[in-house]
Formats: sequence, structure tokens, C-alpha cells
Amino acid sequence: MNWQLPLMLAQTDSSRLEELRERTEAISMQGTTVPDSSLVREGTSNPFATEYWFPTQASSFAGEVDFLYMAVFWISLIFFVAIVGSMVYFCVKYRRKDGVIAPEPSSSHNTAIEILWSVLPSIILVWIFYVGAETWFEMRIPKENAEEIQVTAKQFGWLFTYEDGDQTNELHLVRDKPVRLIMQSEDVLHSFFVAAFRQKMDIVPGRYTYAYFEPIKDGVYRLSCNEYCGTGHSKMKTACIVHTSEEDRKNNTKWIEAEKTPFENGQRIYQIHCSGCHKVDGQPATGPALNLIWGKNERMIDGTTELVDEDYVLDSIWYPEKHIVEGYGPVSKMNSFKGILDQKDVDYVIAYLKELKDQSGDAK
Amino acid sequence: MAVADSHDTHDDHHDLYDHGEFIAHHFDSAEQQFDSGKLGIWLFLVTEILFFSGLFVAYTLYRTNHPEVFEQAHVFLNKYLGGLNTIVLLFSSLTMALGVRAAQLGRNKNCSIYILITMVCATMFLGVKAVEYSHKWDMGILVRSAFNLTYTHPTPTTEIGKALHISDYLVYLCVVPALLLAGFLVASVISKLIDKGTLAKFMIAMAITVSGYFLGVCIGIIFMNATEGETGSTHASVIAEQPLMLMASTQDDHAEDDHDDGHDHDDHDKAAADSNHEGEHADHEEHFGAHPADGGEASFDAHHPDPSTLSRDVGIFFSIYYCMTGLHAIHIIAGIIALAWLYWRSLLGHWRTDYFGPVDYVGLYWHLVDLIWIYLFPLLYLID
Amino acid sequence: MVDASTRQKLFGTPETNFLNCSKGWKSWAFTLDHKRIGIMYLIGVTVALFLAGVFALVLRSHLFTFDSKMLSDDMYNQMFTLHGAVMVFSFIIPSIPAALGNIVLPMMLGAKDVAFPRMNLASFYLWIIGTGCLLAAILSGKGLDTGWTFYTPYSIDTNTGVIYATFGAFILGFSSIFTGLNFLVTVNTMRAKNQGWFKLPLFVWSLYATAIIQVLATPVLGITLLMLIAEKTLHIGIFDPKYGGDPVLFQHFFWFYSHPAVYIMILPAMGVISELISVYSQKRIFGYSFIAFSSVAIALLGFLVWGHHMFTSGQSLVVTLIFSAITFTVAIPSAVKVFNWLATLYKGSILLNTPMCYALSFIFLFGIGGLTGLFLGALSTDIHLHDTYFVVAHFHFVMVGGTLTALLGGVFHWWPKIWGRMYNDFLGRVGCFLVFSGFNLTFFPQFVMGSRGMPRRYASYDPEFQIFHQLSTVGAFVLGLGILLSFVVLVYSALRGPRCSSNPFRAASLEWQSSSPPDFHNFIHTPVLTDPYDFESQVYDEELDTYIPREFANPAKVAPRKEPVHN
Amino acid sequence: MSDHHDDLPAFCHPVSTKLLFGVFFGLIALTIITVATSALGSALGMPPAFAFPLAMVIATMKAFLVCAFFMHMWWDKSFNVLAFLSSLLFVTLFIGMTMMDTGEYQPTIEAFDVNNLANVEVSE
Repeated sequence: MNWQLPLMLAQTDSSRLEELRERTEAISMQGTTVPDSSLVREGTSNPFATEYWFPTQASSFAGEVDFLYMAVFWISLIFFVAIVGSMVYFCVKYRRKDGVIAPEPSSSHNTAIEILWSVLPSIILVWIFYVGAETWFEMRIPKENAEEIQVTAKQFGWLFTYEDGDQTNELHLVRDKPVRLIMQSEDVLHSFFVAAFRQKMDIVPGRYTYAYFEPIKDGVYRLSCNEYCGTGHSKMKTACIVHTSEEDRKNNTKWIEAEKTPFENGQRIYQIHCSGCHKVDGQPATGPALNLIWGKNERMIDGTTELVDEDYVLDSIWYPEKHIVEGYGPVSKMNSFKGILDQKDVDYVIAYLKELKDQSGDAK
Repeated sequence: MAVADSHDTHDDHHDLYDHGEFIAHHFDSAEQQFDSGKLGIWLFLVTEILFFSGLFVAYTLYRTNHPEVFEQAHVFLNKYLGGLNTIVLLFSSLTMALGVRAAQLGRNKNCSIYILITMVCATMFLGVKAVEYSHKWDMGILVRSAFNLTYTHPTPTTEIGKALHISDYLVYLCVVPALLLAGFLVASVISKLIDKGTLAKFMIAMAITVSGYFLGVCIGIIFMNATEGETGSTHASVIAEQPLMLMASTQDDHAEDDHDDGHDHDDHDKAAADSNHEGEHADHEEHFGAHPADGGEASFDAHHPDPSTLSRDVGIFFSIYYCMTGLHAIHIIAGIIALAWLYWRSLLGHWRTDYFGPVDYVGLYWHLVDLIWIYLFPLLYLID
Repeated sequence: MVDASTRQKLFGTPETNFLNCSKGWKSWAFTLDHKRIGIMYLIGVTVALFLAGVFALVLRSHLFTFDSKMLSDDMYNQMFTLHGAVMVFSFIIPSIPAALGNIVLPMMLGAKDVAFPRMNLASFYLWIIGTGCLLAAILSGKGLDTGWTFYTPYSIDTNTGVIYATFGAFILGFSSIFTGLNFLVTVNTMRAKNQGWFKLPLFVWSLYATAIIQVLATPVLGITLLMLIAEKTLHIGIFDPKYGGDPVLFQHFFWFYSHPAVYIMILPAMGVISELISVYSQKRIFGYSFIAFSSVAIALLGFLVWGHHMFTSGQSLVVTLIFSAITFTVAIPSAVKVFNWLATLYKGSILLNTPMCYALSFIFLFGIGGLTGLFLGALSTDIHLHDTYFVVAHFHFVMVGGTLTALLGGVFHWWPKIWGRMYNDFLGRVGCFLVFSGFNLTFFPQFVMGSRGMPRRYASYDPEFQIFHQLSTVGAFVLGLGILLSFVVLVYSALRGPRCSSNPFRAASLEWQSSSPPDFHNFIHTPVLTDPYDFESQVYDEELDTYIPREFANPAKVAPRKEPVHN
Repeated sequence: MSDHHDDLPAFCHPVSTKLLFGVFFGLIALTIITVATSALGSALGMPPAFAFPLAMVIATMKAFLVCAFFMHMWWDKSFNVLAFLSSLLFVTLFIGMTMMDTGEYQPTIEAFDVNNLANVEVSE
């Protein structure tokens, strides 16, 4: 059984992204719709945009954002060339020759020109502000028919809950279907950022924040945490997959859902809830690694040892304060999952841990 | 040498008399020196106002967003004690202003008397504050994380506490002033013996100043008992005002648990922090608002469907209260130190009609401290 | 007219000066002389610059490959935090005002010292204590990993030395307030007789504007950090959401100081550039009053735009819109300054020596830094660029490209005044070239990365960004080399450089009327009040091989065509 | 209102004792008024909405008395007065902008509180 593929979900690296890209492309090809070249809508196409400078324009407003970016870029370039050009020209033309100080007489004050070069840029600035604000309203005020997805961020992972109650830790979307993310954080500040959508919003503990966008291009994009959140900040990345249709989304998420052995259910729970802090490659992270612990005698911070059995796992998930493994004290950094994971879920996790132990044992 | 930077740097400024001149070398005239110092102190007051502004912002925001919480919370503050303290501070401002006037006219003796009265008022203020603080700590009214209202005064455990029938916390708060008082008395005797007349005078004045603290404590206790009934009983008069509090008449002695040290809530806080803020939380909430209020609380319910949010926000009110009054008290203490320095220089007869800057500058600082209290008093004590 | 021996006494190289008038470490440690305090500050900020620079090089080396294992994630986080915190609080904020300003400002006013010399010394010691506390976070063995912004709730949750560091920053804040307060009073009450506000050099104006910010904004940082410490130790529930606090409120508190603080960093730099451009063009500065008032305008507008650091933070829509609109207004006074500098160069007599090279690179780099600010002020583009490498590049172009080059330019400009010795101008210019090119190489690729969506504060990144990071790392080492070379040139010249005269550059502001190095009391004679930008008022004196005010010159010997070549 | 002494330097303005005592009694009177209205206001039929503005108005009157006479602002250089008053402007700015913002996003906090408290009940 190839269990390694989903294992990589937690921390999506580039190869995983590539893999997902290939996979979704394959599904799209087989699927109902062929990627549509007229996706970039009228009015959002941008004559200046280059693939080199920007990520793909995958949201309805990405074109407008890039348009303003390029407009400001050209305005800045013109000003910059004018400033530096005249500076260099003056330095060459009026440089001091043979050490003889001989400035040519010229005025040192001219109110008209001062007003001119204050007012002219102001007009441009007003325009930039106006265009920026206009697009920004589009980015911040959601359409009424938007699909609502609950986003929970925590150190260092993502959990997306869809309207039908399904949960994933990669964001699955449907092309041309507006989305409103309702975001909350379990611990510190995080920030939702998908460069291809040009959308970004901090996730603030103790309240909800919202992000809105409409994906217009199918594909796999990088979703990253953009607000510094601690040790694993740079690992808090996942994939955002835009499917061509609702059907595709179902098909594409099903390959995880379909095989429902207890092990796989446990693995899935691990992906969603545990992988932010516990690794399965033997390396300690925020919490102990989980691959070899089953059946082991673990040393606690108070010097006692505890056998890792069913009871121990249940206690650790529901009452993390109870057993604190040596090296991870003085207090548990883990929140209780009582109320989130029920007895059955814990059984799945136990099945997963047992299997992991066997797998690792086999490897050795 | 510079005299203008009066209390920003507490260096020994009296060495200018060794040089026999009033004007620092880099100033051209007494007026330039005075103007510089005056502008300097005004700018310093500007920084002080902005320093306090952070707390005023926090106050305003939490008050705007949780108005009902502030109305619930203020009944724990005794407005008569607050009013008494206001009058004490205003009086100290008067004597300070008189002191400045005396210095301007070169009357060093008068000046020293006024400054002494000002210092006594300042310590009295702190004494009354100590009574207030200890009273609240007794009832478990602490900052947000340790807030654990019990409505009762635990029985004192220290010998002095038992004898005088006062709170343990108050006893702890009197330890440092008592040591200071003893120290100053010993110092005055010693300096008298070794024939340092001025120094002995100064030490006696300091002892008088510190006794002001105990005067404040006495007056505070009298006021407290007059307005809220004897210490050790429940506070019927206060509680009667609030139906909500009648609900939660939990009589447990939780507050006794943290009797170890009146200044240090670390243990308690750590416990709260360490348990992932879950278990402890629930505990606190039970004491205060777990029982929904009946009758007359409809408006409150509309704002907060679950009263357990109330407990949390009352704690925030007291966090802000302690931050504001605590920072103010630190400023009072700094002011006393600056005043003591002025008193010493008055004894040496430094002030002249063309050189009185330091008294003026410290005076301005003292009035600012008063000014801040003028606003803190209605904001914290008089909200209904 | 004054006779030759008097001129020699007034403007020559004196036997005793502020450097050798007293000896022993105590004469420095307890000095109240603004020049000595300024030099100690200069040494202090140089140490801070090297320290923070080493942190920067370490983290740039780590980022050389996308999957680098050189530092652990925790170590990387600590490196960028310490780099940011030390650079901002210990280096940039005190650099120009407290080091150069301290030395030059009282002399520009013809004063003997700042208004409160003891407070000035206290400010320096507070700087030492504050920097010590910042570094105590490392020595405590825990490090500091919050980012220099100490955002809650991470700063409350993390186990690292946040309390040391915040306390250090709190102390450094007071050091900064003391400097600012001192300068405000000094400029107000200690100007030379008849020296009106519009006879002040523009550097003084910019320091005055800076001081306004220091006095008004820094106390808010103080209370913010105190409240953060209280939150961390007592859990008062104002910033910590676990106790009902509001993390966005912390950001408001923090940026109410830290945005104006950006202008504490750049305004003095602009002042230095105004001086350099006019002196080395030998032309009256163009639009004096516009530059002067633009400094004050930037200082005041700087208080109205702090919310632009919070466009994606969960700040409300209406406030975001207001802050964005006001942000654009700050661009105007900045642009006015640049245009006026260009107009000053026009028809000047431009000398391309080391300080002038730094001034010209300032215009180039600040131009990029300022213009890229437009992308970040506009709401829609900022959402994309916020907290990416684009922002990192933008503020480095302003703070390093702006402040650091201006600091170096200013140091090279006033160095002969401070030590009475001249540096090797060729090596100085080589240093400037290295700084300029290394800087561009370091930070320009970061604009591209940011536009492509590379988030900041990432210990590892996607392979597609590797080439940009590699360019950036190479650039950082070139930049480091340039700074090192400038440092060597300066130190060597202070010790072994050829003696130089009191006013080798024909500058007209008052500090050049003292001998080099200046007397302990700054001026042996009461300086003759001249217009700081009337270079004709300085005439060449052959005997002294220097420029002196016309009032002191021997009319028979004034020979404007026979002037020295300092190249 | 300051005393005139011919032998004093120009920058020395002693304030007459009479004035100082007058200001002090004014301050005491205002303090008593503010405590009295707070304690008895509702009994006397004062609308509760008035209590806070009234307390602030009285506090500001007291602050004016202290500033003008105890702190000699009445006679001080206008620059010093300006510097001091400008600080209030910046405090207003600080309070105003943050208040506007937090007021706007308060519903997102309230909604979060409501949901989270509901969750707690469900889990227990």
C-alpha cells in the first residue's frame, strides 16, 4: 500500500505541487470540460502583464491588480529615469573642472515651479489611490452567492471545512464559483495568501476575518501563511486546487475518501489535526514523533515511564496535560481534542499508529 | 553645570555652588537657562501625556465596546476614598504652587515648609491607595488572568493583621515604608550626633514624609469602614446596589490560597497560564457570572448572551484600573524623590529670584501628576 | 580685517582641541561635551551596525539554497529578529541624530553645547543599557524569535527572551526621547544671536522635525512595551485574545510609534543630503523654505498613516481606506525634496568626491525606495505585496539605501571637521561604489521575488526563487565589503591621514568657522553669522590653505581663482 | 494677576497667594460637585446619559484651573502652551483612529465569542 503520498500533504513541497498539478490536469482532460482559453474575462486582460513578473492570474480581480501594478511601474519608471537621468546629466555637464569653483548664476527659488511639481504628482497619486481602492472594494466585498468555506489555521497547518461538512487540509475550489473564506486561528496570527489570486488576509485569534475571491482558472496554486507565526512558519504551506466543475472537485477529493480502512481514516485525522506538531519521520517537532511510539515505554518529565497503549493515546488526545513526555515540558503545548475527536476517531488514530510502527519496523 | 535638566537626570546638581555660579557654562544668561529648562520640562510633560495616552486608549476602547461591564465593575471602587485622594492631591498641588512662589521670591525657608507638606500629601495619597489595593486583593479583584471575585475578606493570618484587624496585604504593603521610616529616624539621630545639622533636618523631614503614608493608611481604613462596613464582613452596602452580585454569593475562601505575597501574583498567574487557560478559566467564571441574572438585566443579556463573557471583561476593567493607577503611583513616587531633592536644596538656601528653575520644573511635573488624577478619578470611580 | 596670526589662531590647526584637552577614560566616560558624546555614539552605532550586519550575512548565507540546512528554522527566526531589532532600535534610530546630529547641531547654531548636556550623556548610557538588554536575549540562551515588531499573541506565547528585548527597546526609546527633547530645546533657545529660523541649515530643520516625532511618538512605544510586558507576566487581557484582548489593537499601538519612527530614520538623512548637495555644488540650495517645511510636513503627516502597515491585518475597511488616502499625501513632500535637490545640481559646480557620491547614490536609491512605496500605498496592489519580499526590498531601499548612505555621506563630509585629518578620497569612492552596487544587487532581486509572491520571514522557500536569493546573497557580501572598506578608510584617516584645514570644502554653515578639530568650547571666537548657503561669503585664504568668512579675510589676498584641489 | 516686584527678573512671575487659594477652593468645590452628582444624580432625577459627560466637563474645568494658574500657563510663553496642547491633539488622533477601527470590527469578535461559547456547551 502506498501510504506515503498522502503523508506529504501536511507540508506541501514543490514536488507535491507538481504531482497535484499533473493529477488535476489528467482529471480535467478526462473530465467534462476542457480548460477554456477565454477564461480571462473582458476588462481584466492586461497588456503589460508578463508571466515572468507575476504568478498566474487565477482570480477575477488578479488582472486588475496587475494592471495597477504595471501602471504604477511605468509611471515610476518614467519618473525614475527622469530623476536619475537629469542627475547624471547635471553631474557630467556641471562637474567641477580643475578644481575651480565656478557655479553659473541661476535662481535658487521659484514658487511657480515648486507648486507645479507638487501638484502634478498629486494628480497622479489621486488616480493611483482611486484605481487601487476600486479594485480593493471588489476584493473585500463578497458576492452574495459565494460559497462559504471555514478556514482554521494553527501552528503550522490548515483545515478547510466545506459547506457539506467535509474537511480537507488542501483547499479545493471550483472554477468560476465565488468563495468567501471565514477564517479563524487557534493560536497566533496567521495570514491566508494565494499569490495567484492576489488575495491575502490575516487570520486573527479571537475573531473572524474574511477573504473573498472568484477563481477563474483551474490549476494547482501555492497557499502559504504570510504572517510570521513561529518556528514552522515557512512550512505552513499547502495547495489550493481549482477544479473545473463541482463534479471534478468531488472526484478529486474522493481518491482520499474512497479507501476507508481504519488506518487511512487515522492517517487522514493525523493529516488534519496532528501533522502541524507531530512528525512521522522520527524527528521531534513541537511534539514527539509518532511513527515509533506505539508499544514503547515513554519517559515523562516527572521521571516516570508510561506504556504507549490505547489508554495512553486516548488520554494524550483528550487530556494533553496528563502525560508530558520528557523534553517537551514544562507544560503541554497541545490543546485538548475532546469534543473534536470522538472515541471512534481515536481508534482510527490508534490503528494508524500501530501501522506506522509496523511500517517503520519493516523498513529497518 | 547644567541645572536645567532638573528631574530628567537625577545627578547631583548642587555642585554648581562649588563653582560659585548659577549659569551653566554653555548658557549666556539666567533667562536663557530658565527658558531652556522650562521648554524642556514642558516637552517632558508632553511625553508623559503621550505615555499615559496608551492606557487612556485602552480604557476608551474597552469602555466603548463593553459599556455594561464598566458599569458593573465600578461598584467595587469606593468613590469616597477616591474623592478623598483627589482632595489630598489637589491640596498638595496648592502647597506646591505656594512652594514655587516662595522660591521665586527667594524665601527658602517657606519653600522648604511647603515642599514638606507636599511630600506628606503625596505619601498620604499612597497610603490611602494601599488601603484600596489591599481591600481589592482580599476580595480577589485582580488583573484579568487572576480575577477571582469572592466578596469576602479572608481572616488575617499575620500577627499584626490579627491584632489590628486589617488585611494581610495591607500589612505587606506597609513593610517597606516602615523600614524607610526606621531608617530615616536612625539616620537623623546619627547625623545629629555627628553634628550635621542640615542633614539631620533633612532626615527628620523624610521621616515625617514617610509617616504621611501611615496617616493615609489610618484615614483610609476609617473611610473604608465608614462607607462599606467593618473589614472582614461581606460588603452588603456595595452588593445591594447590584442584583447581579447578589446572585453570586459564593463564600469560598479561594483568595486565601494566594496569601504568600501581596505584591507578587506570579504563582497564580503562571498556574492560570500554564493550564492552557482552560480549567482555571472555568473556575473563575463560576464565581462570578455562571448564574444568569434575573430581572432588570435584560439589557445586559442583549449584549452578552452568555454571562461568562462578563467575568472576563470585568477582569479587563481591573487590568486597566491597575495599570493606570499603578503607573500613576509610580509617578507619585518619582515625584517624591524629586521633591526630596528640592527640599534638600531649599535647606541649603539655593533659591534666588533669578534662580528658582528646578522648583518650577518639578512643580510643573507635580501638577501634571495631579492633572492625570483629575481625569482618572471620574473615569475609574464615577461611572454609573 | 584681522591680522595673519589671529587668523592662524582662529582657523588653523590648534594645539589643544576637544580631542586632546583632557585625557584618560574618565574624561570620555563622564564627558558632557556634545562632540565627545557624539563620537561615542558613532562608535556605538558602528558596533551595532556590524553586529546586525553579521546577523544579516548569516541569514543571507542560509538562504543561498532553497533547502539550506545551515540554520534550523528556530535559528533562522532568531537571526532575522535580532537583525531587525538591533538595526532598527540600536542602529538606525540613533545613527544620524544622536551621532552626527550631536556633533554638528550645536555648532551649526553657534552654541557651546546642547541645552542639557547631562541628559545628553544619560541618553548615551541609556543606549548602552538598552542595547545590552536587547542582546541579553541572546545571552539568556533563549534568543528572540518574534520579529522586531513583537506582534501579539506570538510574543506572549513564545518562550524566548521577549521580556529582555522589549525592556531593551523601552530603554532605547527613552534614549531617543532624551536626544529629541534636547535638540528641540537647543534649537529653540540656543541659536546664535540674530539667527532666525530661516537662517538655519536644513540639517537642523530636519533634526528638529525628527525631534518632534521622537518626543511625540516614542512615549507611545514605551507604554506599548510596558503593557506587553504586563501582558506576558500578569496576563492583563488587553492584547492577548486568550484573555479577551485584541491583537489588532497591539498593532495600532505599535505602529502609532513605529510608522513615525520610519521618519525618525529617514528625515535626518534627507537633512544630510540637503547639506551635501548644496556644498558640493557650491550653489545655494534650491527652494530652501519648501525643503524646510516639507520636513515638518513629513513629520506631522507621518502620524496619520500608521494604518498602512495593517491593510491585511483585520483592520476595518473604512479605516483602511482613510489610511491609504493619507499615505499618498506623504509622497508629495518627499518628491518635493528630490526635485529641489535636482534643481540645486542644475548649473552648480559639482565636485564628485566621496560625500557627494553618497549623496547621489542616496537620490538613486531613495528614488527607488520612495517610488516602490506607491505600490504599497495603493490598496489593491498592497494586498498582493503585503509582507512579501517586495516590502522587505522597499524598506531596505529607504532605510539602508537612504539612511545608511546618508550616514556614510555625512560622516565623510564632517570627518575632517571632527578629526582635523583628510581621508583617501579615491578609496572612499571605491567604498561608495561597492556599497551602491552591492546594495542594488542585494535588494533589487527581492522586488521581483516579492511580486511573484515570495513571503518574508521564510526559512526555506520554493526552488523557483533560488536564483534571486543567490544574487541577493552575493550582493549582501559586496555591500558588507563596501561598508568595511569605508570603515577602514575612515579609521585610518582619523589616525594617520594628512592634516586638513578648518574648511576644506568651502561650506558656509557655522560649524566650519571653528578650527579642525574644534576647540572644547566649539568656537574660539563668536562665529560671524552667515547665510548657510551663501558660499560666496567664504573666501580662500592662501596662508591657511582654507576658506574663511569674508569678514576675517585680508582683502589684498583674496584670490578666488587660486583655490585648492582636494582630490 | 501676578505680583509686581520691580526687583524681579523678567522671567519671574510669582502668583499671588490669594489667587492660589481661590483656585484651590474652586477645585475642591468642583470635586465635591462631581462626587455628589455621581452619588445622588439618579436620585435627583438626572438622566444617566448625562453623568459621564458632566463628570468629564467638570474634570476639564478642573484641569483648566490647574493648568492656567498652578502651572502658570496663563502667563507662560505661547510656544510652551502650544507644545503642551499639541500633545492633546495627538492623543485625540490616537484614540480617534483606533476607536473608529475597533468599533468597526467589533461584530467579528462578538460573533466569534458567541460561536465559541456555543461550541464549549456542545462539547460538554
